[in-house]
Amino acid sequence: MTTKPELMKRMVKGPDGLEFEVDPLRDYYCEAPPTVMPGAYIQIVEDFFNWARSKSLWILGFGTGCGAIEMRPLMTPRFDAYRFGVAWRPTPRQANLFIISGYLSTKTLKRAIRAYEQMQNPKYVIGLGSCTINGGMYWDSYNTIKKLDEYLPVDLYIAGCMPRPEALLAGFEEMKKIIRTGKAEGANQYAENFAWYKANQKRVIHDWDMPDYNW
Amino acid sequence: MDFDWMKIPYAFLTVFIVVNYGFLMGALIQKIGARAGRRHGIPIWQYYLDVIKNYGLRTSITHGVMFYLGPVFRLSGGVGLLLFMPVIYGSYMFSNFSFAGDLILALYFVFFGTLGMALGAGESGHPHAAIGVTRGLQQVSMAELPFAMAVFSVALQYQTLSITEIVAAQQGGMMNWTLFTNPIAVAAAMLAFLGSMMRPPFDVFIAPQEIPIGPPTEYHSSYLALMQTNRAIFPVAKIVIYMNLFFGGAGSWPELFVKVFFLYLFSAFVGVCFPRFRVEQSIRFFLVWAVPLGVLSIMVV
Amino acid sequence: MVINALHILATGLGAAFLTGLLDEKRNGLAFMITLGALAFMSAVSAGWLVLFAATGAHPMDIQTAGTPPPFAIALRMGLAEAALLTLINLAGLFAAMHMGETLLARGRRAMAVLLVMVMALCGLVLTRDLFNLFVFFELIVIATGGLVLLSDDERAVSAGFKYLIVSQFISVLLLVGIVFGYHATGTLNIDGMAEQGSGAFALAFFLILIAVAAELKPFPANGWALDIYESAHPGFAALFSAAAASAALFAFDKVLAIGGAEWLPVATGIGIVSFVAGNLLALPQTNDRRLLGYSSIAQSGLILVAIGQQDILGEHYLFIAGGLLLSHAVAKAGLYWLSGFVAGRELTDWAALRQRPLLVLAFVTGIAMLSGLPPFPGFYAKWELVHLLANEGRLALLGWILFGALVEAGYLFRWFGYAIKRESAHTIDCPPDRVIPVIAALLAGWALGFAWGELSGRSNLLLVLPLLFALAFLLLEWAPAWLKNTLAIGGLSLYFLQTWQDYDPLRLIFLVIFTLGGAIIFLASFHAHGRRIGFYPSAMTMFAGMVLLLQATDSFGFFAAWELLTIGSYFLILRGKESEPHALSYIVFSLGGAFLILAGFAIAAASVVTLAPSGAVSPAPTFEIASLATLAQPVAPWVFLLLAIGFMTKTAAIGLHIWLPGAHAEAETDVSPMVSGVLLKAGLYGLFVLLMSMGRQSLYGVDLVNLMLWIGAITALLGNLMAIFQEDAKRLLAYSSIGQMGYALFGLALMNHLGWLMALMFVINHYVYKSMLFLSVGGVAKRTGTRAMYQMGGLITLMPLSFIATLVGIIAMSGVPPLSGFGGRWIFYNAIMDADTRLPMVLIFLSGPIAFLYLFRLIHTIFLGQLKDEHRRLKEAPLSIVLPQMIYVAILIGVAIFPGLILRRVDAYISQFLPDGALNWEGLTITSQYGWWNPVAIMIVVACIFLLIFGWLLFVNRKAQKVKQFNIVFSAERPYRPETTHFAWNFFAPYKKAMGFLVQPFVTRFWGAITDLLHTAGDLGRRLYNGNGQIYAFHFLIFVVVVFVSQLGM
Amino acid sequence: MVHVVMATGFLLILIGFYGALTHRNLLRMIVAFTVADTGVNVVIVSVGHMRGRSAPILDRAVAAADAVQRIIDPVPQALVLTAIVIGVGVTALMLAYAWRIYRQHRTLDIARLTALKG
Repeated sequence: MTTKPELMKRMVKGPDGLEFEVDPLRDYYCEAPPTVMPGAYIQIVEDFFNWARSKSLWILGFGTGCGAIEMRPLMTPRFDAYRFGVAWRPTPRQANLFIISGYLSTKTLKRAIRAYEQMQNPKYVIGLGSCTINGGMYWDSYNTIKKLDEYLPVDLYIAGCMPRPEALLAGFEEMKKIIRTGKAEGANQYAENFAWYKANQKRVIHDWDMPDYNW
Repeated sequence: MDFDWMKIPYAFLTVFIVVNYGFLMGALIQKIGARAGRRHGIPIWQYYLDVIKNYGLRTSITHGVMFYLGPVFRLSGGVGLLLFMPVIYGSYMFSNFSFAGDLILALYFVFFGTLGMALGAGESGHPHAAIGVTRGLQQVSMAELPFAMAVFSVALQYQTLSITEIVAAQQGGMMNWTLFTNPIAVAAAMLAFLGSMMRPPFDVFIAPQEIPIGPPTEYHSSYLALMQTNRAIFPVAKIVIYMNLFFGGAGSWPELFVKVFFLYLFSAFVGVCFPRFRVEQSIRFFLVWAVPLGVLSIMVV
Repeated sequence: MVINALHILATGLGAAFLTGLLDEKRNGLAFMITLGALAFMSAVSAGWLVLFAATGAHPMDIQTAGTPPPFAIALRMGLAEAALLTLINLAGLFAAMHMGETLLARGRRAMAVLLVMVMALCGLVLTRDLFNLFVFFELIVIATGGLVLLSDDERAVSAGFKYLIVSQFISVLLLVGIVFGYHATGTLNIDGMAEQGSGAFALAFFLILIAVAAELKPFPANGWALDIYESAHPGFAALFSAAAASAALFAFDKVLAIGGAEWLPVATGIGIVSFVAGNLLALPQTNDRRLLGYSSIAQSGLILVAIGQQDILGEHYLFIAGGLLLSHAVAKAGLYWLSGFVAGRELTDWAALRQRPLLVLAFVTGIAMLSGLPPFPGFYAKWELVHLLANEGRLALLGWILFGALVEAGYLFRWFGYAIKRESAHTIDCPPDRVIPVIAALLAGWALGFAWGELSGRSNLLLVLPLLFALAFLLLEWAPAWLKNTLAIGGLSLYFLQTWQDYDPLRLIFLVIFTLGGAIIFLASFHAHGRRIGFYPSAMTMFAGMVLLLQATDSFGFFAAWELLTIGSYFLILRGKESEPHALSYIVFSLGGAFLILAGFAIAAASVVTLAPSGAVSPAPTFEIASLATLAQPVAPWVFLLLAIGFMTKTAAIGLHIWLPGAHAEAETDVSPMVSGVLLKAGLYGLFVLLMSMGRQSLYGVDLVNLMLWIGAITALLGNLMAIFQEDAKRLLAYSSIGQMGYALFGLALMNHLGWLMALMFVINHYVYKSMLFLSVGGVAKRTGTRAMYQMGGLITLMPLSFIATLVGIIAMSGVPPLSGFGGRWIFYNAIMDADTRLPMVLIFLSGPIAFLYLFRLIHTIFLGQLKDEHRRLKEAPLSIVLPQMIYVAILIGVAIFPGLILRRVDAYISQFLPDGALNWEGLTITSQYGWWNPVAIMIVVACIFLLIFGWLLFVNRKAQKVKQFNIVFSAERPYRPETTHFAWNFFAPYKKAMGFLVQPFVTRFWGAITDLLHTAGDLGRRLYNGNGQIYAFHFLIFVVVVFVSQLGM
Repeated sequence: MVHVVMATGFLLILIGFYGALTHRNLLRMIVAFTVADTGVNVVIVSVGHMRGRSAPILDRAVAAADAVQRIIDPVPQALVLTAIVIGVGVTALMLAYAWRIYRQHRTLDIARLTALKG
């Protein structure tokens, strides 16, 4: 499947002289597929959690396209997104909102998928700018994806080219509403339709060199 | 002093008060820092929300047993540190488990959480976690030195290792505080304090982006929630040591709140004013500025 | 019953003639006659020896021609003569056996020459007539000239000629001296001349003396002898070194008697110069036989010193000189015979000996005898000699002797290291006629050791039970390792059970570590298969030394035990794969330290004697250790200094530490904990004893204890600092040991109650966690086949038990509550509250967190991080290695909870010496003057909090998905390979930038420079010997002139 | 007279030594040593000489009874005899060596026999 030498199966000789096979994809990576994670058993608890989730949006600090430039002003005194419980985290493990900021080249898509999968459920995706909706001005590019929704479950699009920071702030408020109503279940949607997503992803990413799900 | 069962609810009460205080004060300090950047900053209750959210995350991964236990060590370290100290001077209720040991116990228990956390981060297998840990350890090894000397100086000054007795000796007016009776030791200790507060200029071990926040890179969900809880308790507990040793201790919760707040603010002030040191730079900083002060403090006491 | 000594000479001469009469072809018969004659001569001498030894009879004069001197030649037979004759004849017999092949090939003439040689040597010893002495010398010259030619080495011919040239000069001087001596005294009888004194014919006597001295091959008039040693047949070289040198020494002693006391300094001077120079020149040698030659010269020099010091040796003279002489003769003969087995002439070629363990034993016996190690005669002799010298205040001479002995031990053990560790392509065949002489030397060596032990009037080391037990393993070498291991464990445990009541609490702690502690480590030795030859005798010798150290009440017992444990541990360390250079530096440093201790004891003994209330007249070269306390100024501080440095060599204090990292790191898996966890404590014990008995001392206003405090602190800091930069796990632990010993030294030097308690706590804790960590790391290294930490990683799931041991170990070691290391730290803080000096604490404060750095590195880079491909199928370390670790974990936790079980009694014991500041052990809380500590409460509180939080996490996080090693966030990329993802190498790079200036290898460079200097000196010295026989003759003449001038000067 | 002889003896010794130390040819060295040996023998004889006495041979010329007064000290004479014998032995041995060396190395130059050194 892969042609990357470091991921190919190989025979290794242990210090005691024992020879055995190492299959990096099997040995280095967890192979379990994602599962649908139901919310808390008691609805009121889940609502409480959703409320807290909506008030604490941690964005993955990963600028995937040109729209990333619009996120920086949000940290400045003029926009100060922190007021709204929005913060940036440097690691996907701790983030729960992934903003795909503009066009996504297929090369970046692979990284975006990896980062998305490494986030914890529930996790949200916002598509920023027209390019994430239909490819925008790159609608016929050989190198970018057109409809983000086919590859990752998008909760919200913020249209524009580029949308201004104010639009982003409005988008966050919109996102909060969605979360509070309990409709932001992109992660479960992704797990449910895992095969479909993967098929779409693999269609555009030709050098697929990772496990199907990056835990 | 000895154990009795009532200590257990009292201990829970102490932890409860400190956690809440820690969350609120942490956010307040954050807001003050934001004001320095002309922002409003986070809401005052933001930390509660973050913690609840993190507990509320539905999935989590584990890299292994030590990874799993790392945050447990971390929080146990913070809680233990708090409970091994007489938090409120003269109060039986909030002396907690200080019968188990004196100042030395507190000083060494600081490392309990650090060690566990370092091991947990190590098992994640993430190189950046290890890099962060080594940076932290290297910096702390030198930052601890002036503090240790200051502690020694204070212990010599009061001829005791009992925190209660040290606080008792500082009663009767501000001028009796170690801050004024042994200013050199306090100066050394406060420089060390900066080094242990994970704030600029001594925060290269959690440098975001370069080594995505260092040791906790892999931590998330409830692990992170535990660590956030510890972030509320541990600095307060540590500042309580400083407060008891150098600033006359606290006879009541409000006094404690105020003193801890201002001590915390000190590190925040320095933090917003200065850029970041590299590890060897901070080692040299402590070696050149803080250590001589510490040496001086044990020589003149 | 005993046969007239004259028959010895007659037999030799007669047999020589008889072989001459035989038919040319009947070599076999001639050889039988030779052997028979030599055996008969040996038997006669041995008979005399037994007679004298058993009855203590007076020497007996034998008159030839029925007339007393001066009209006829007189012979004398006494104890010394009998012993020497036995030695010479046996050496001759075995030399004949050894050279059997050559002799049979060369025919009866060669045998006749050999017989004449032995006969002449006997004559040299027996005769009391000066001219007769000359005749025998000349006979020896001629016989030597003949026997040299037996060699297969073509160069022997030129060597022989050089010898003849010099011997011509010697004989001219000797003859002229003799005839003028006769002219002045009217007699040729040595005793007759001695009665008249040499005053009347000083110049003539000088000529005689110098001629005889030249036969001893003194430096530098000895180039010819070295050539002979190098090129002659080893069988003959053995005879030349063992018998000829001994006889010449005896002759020198006889002649010296004529001159009387005023000539003694000449002997001493020649002797010490030869001893030191011979050893220095041997240092750069690579040819085995030449090296032995230099060593022979040095040894003769040492015996010459003893002869020259006979004015102060008194009744011990024979014991000392004889001990040195017999040790040298037997050892040298044995070694030369051994060299006959070795095909190559390089020192490294001796590696071939490894094929025959028995020969290795003979080799090591020889080396130990030459180095004066217990239980051989040289050890006893050196002890007495050094003490008598110290008693007379001849300290410079004492210093030179010890220096020379150290150099000698250096090159001998380097050689032994080659033999044990290098590879050799040659094979060894063992024809019985060549093995028998070696075995004879081996047995003679041990027998002499026994005899000297008996004669010493002190405890005979070969009768001491622990050592016997250790040596018994030599006889068990055929047995499988598991059996010996069981015996070893049983022995140690039994010893503990039998003796533990006899000790005070302090010693009891050391006893527990030395015996039971050793037994636990031995559990790990069950992993070894096969017979493990050499391991058990060495290990048990070390343990024997350690328990004897605890038993010892007098200085001799203490020192003997010290040497035993040093030797035993040296052999143990040498067993490691790459440990050859490290074992060498270990033994050199250890022996250096031991010599300092010896000197300290000797100097102390001299003063203790004068202070003795009983008014003891004769110097008693041993004293109760406790009476060190009675020493007064100005001796006391010097003794303190010598002993302290000696002990600190063992604890690897900074400056004396460079042997430790290699020695501990390269040792085998189960040896590392033995030498680190157990052996280092012997040094601490020494320091304990020293400080308990001597207390504070100051020298030129410097408080020595204070100095120790600084050394301890610096050691702690630098040891830890060096540890953090190690890539090799065992080296890291070794450096950590240096640091830990620094802590303990620091605690001792605090000289207060809690300081000592802390040191003791360190003794216990360091034993436990360092043994545990060494075993754990050793187990890992065994499985992974490497010690480089960056090549490991992620082993936690594969070797969980080792991980747990390491985890517990590092928690304990870093002093984090609730484990036992915290107790040490707590006591430390309380101890420094009482200390007078504050500055060194700064260093200790710093070294604590630094310890944290290397400990984290140890556990992280080995067990955490990324697992490597080739390690994916590793198994947990063998049960035998894991089991002791688990025992240690239990002990650590036990000690952590109930430190009082052990410390309480010691606390009370220390109060005898330092009453202030004892701890209060009421209830569960341990209280000091300043603070308190309740280990049980700490443990319970920590456990409760931990479990509570853990339970909570388990509840909220019960569904955690277990992932694998590459499931990490990697900036949206993925890791390339484990090797590139495991952060391990150069772990603390910034620290090196900031603090690296402190860990420059200054000390290594210093000692390296010293070694280079010695080598260069040796190398320059050996250029004197340019191979030209005429130059050698010049050397001789210059030697004569220099001695003459310096004699005039005196 | 005695002193002259003794001086001659010592001179011979010195000549012998000088010769042995300066000549590099083995045979010349051996000859030098025989000269030195002779010198020693002369010295010994001169030491034993007593003015006006005869050789220590008890025959008709000297009766055993008054020998003590009439003969010189016999011991040096005996020594000389022995010394001569030994000298001859050693010289013979040296010559044998010289021959062997020549056979092996084709040289008689002592300075070239330096295979063994240091």
